[in-house]
Amino acid sequence: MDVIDPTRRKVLAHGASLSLLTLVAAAGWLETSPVRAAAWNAAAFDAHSMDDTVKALHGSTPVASKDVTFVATPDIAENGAVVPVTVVSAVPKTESIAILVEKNPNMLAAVFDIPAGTDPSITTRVKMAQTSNVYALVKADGKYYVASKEIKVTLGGCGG
Amino acid sequence: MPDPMKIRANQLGDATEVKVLMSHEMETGQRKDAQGKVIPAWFIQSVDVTCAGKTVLTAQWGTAVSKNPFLSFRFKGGNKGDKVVITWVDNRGEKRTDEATVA
Amino acid sequence: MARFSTAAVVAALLVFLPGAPQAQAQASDTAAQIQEYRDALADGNPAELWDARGEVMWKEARGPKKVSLAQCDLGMGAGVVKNAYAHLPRYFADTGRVMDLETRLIHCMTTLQGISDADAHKILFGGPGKRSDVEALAAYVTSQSQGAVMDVSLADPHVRRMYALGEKIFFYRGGSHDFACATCHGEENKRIRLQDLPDLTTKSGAQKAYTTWPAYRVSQGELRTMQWRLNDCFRQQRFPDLVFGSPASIALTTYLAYNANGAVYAGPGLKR
Amino acid sequence: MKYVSKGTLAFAVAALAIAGCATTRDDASLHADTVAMLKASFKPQGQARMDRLDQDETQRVCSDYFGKPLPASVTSRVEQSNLESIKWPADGAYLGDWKAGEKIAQEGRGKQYSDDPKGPVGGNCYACHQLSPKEISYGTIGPSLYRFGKLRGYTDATRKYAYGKVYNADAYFSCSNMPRFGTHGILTEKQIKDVVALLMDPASPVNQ
Repeated sequence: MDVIDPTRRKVLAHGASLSLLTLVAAAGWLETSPVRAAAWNAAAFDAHSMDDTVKALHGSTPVASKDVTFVATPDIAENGAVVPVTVVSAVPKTESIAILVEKNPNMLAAVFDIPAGTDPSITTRVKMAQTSNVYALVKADGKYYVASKEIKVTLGGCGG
Repeated sequence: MPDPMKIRANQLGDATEVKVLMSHEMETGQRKDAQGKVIPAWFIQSVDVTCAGKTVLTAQWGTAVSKNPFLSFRFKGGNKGDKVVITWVDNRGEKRTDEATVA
Repeated sequence: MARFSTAAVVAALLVFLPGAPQAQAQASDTAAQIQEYRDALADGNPAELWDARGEVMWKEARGPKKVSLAQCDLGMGAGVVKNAYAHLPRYFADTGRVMDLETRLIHCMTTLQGISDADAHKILFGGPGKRSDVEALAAYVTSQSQGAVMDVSLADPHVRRMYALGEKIFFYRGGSHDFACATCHGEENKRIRLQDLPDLTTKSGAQKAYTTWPAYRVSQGELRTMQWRLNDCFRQQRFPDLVFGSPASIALTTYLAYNANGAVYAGPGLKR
Repeated sequence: MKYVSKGTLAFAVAALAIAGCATTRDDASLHADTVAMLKASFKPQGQARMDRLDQDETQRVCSDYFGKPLPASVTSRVEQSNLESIKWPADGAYLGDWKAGEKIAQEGRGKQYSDDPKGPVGGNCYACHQLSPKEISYGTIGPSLYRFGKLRGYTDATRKYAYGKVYNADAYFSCSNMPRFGTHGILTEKQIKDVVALLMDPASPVNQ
């Protein structure tokens, strides 16, 4: 993915894949998934706002928390195609950690369910279409907590 | 057949650290090819990690996880010699399972 | 922020948010932040996926002749992969040519495995849905030189001549933009946009650059070899298309590899 | 690959003939062999045809002296011939629209074989220069141009200099790293005026 291509940016803004995902979901392949985890939450991944995402996750409005932090997550991404993110939750009884990118066509990037015994700390890499706030949404003991960090996506390369 | 994952599982004190690289396009469904046709979304949707048969992490992913995904986390209760088994399933229903021994 | 409907949450977040973004980040801050980004990616280089695939391909019986590359001579004897990359390019008497890793790999695929020249050249640079065998094999072979000291010899007159030609090409200005390799890679501490440019005319610059290729290119999601690096530099130089394995590509690689002598090979690397 | 091996064979022969001779970058036979090697090593692609490898006098001289001090006679010859190639605007006006200039400064596409020949062509100024302080992703191959007009004064002479410099940098500084945007037809007269406005308009973000 070449995030600096302006034509692509336009495409991203339209969020054209929604209908496709919906169609695929309707085709019923979700049920055939052999993974034990809950079926893929199409509504949450299609959501365009934090409110809609939380609603689709059957959650409540999150409160800002200093116990949710970004570690080893840079302020600037040299390339938006790969942005390293580490989220650490110090909220007791953390059950899940989600990563959302505000200005992506669909906000939700990933949700991790944290069973007892697993550290509430996740490192992964996400795509960012442009400079944006990144949110870490934590579910702990049934409640939702959120933290945010702005990550700048820079233009690079010599050929445009 | 998708390519194998590259899994590392190391015992660090009482915690087991898992690092995994997966080979996947993670196509967003928002890009167009040279002819202007939308390239359909193709991405890993679920990831499931067990150690010695016990689930230590599950995840649901969207198209915004980077191509050739990387994931790292730690859990307690693992021991050297345990098998860490990771399975991913993508939106085409393709899946891949690989394992590594905790070292 | 406007996406939160609950005013209280917005207020709470505003209090919590670490200050408004600086309109004008200091240049040194920017460099430090970019370094932070690169450090965060250093752990878990997807190049390992190519390395793993390449190792299987090296050992697997393939091609019309159904043989592995176990007899492929990368210059250190049949089948010797360990540290081979640290001594390439070199002169090969069996072909009468100076060859780099990629051209030698294709030579082995065609001569040992019976793969046609056309097939071996079909996918030189991988992309979505098309994987390059050469890139995977190069990832494997180069990973087997990790820790080796770069030691390219100019003792052979063919290699020496290639070095001289490579140097000349490095400084050759042309095209619609008057660019030579040296335009961007002939001075220390320069950058394009935010990307640091190695000064390839100095020992330290050449060492740092050469020992980190092949590399996983984050911007492409692909592993790329030196042949690709040169090809894409010339594209951006506004030159025509550098032919894979062409004499100029070998000459330039010889120039860069020799200049990197003495450095510890550390690839495959990870780049923007 | 027949194409490659044919070329390489010729070079193997050349190498044998010259083996042992000291070679410098100025060596005449080395130059001839370099040109031949380049022609055997590239293929035309998209808008980048093989004539891109043909050097004009300035490119030839500047390649030979890359990284070395230029003799005064060469400097004046290069600068004189390049100054003569500048086509000044017929209307005598140098200032266009700085907003369009900013777009041109950001645009990196143009003239690459991978670029659409009908697509946008930019100056890609930010690749090498700091301009507007709002853009933090700028290169350092060229000097910072932040406050270009403010520092030099908004005079007609400076506007003319800026136009000429973008049109043909070698006219003012022989063997500059900067592309000769006007002489090579990379940017149009209007585009160059827009870039001059980015540098010289008091309202441009560059001068804030």
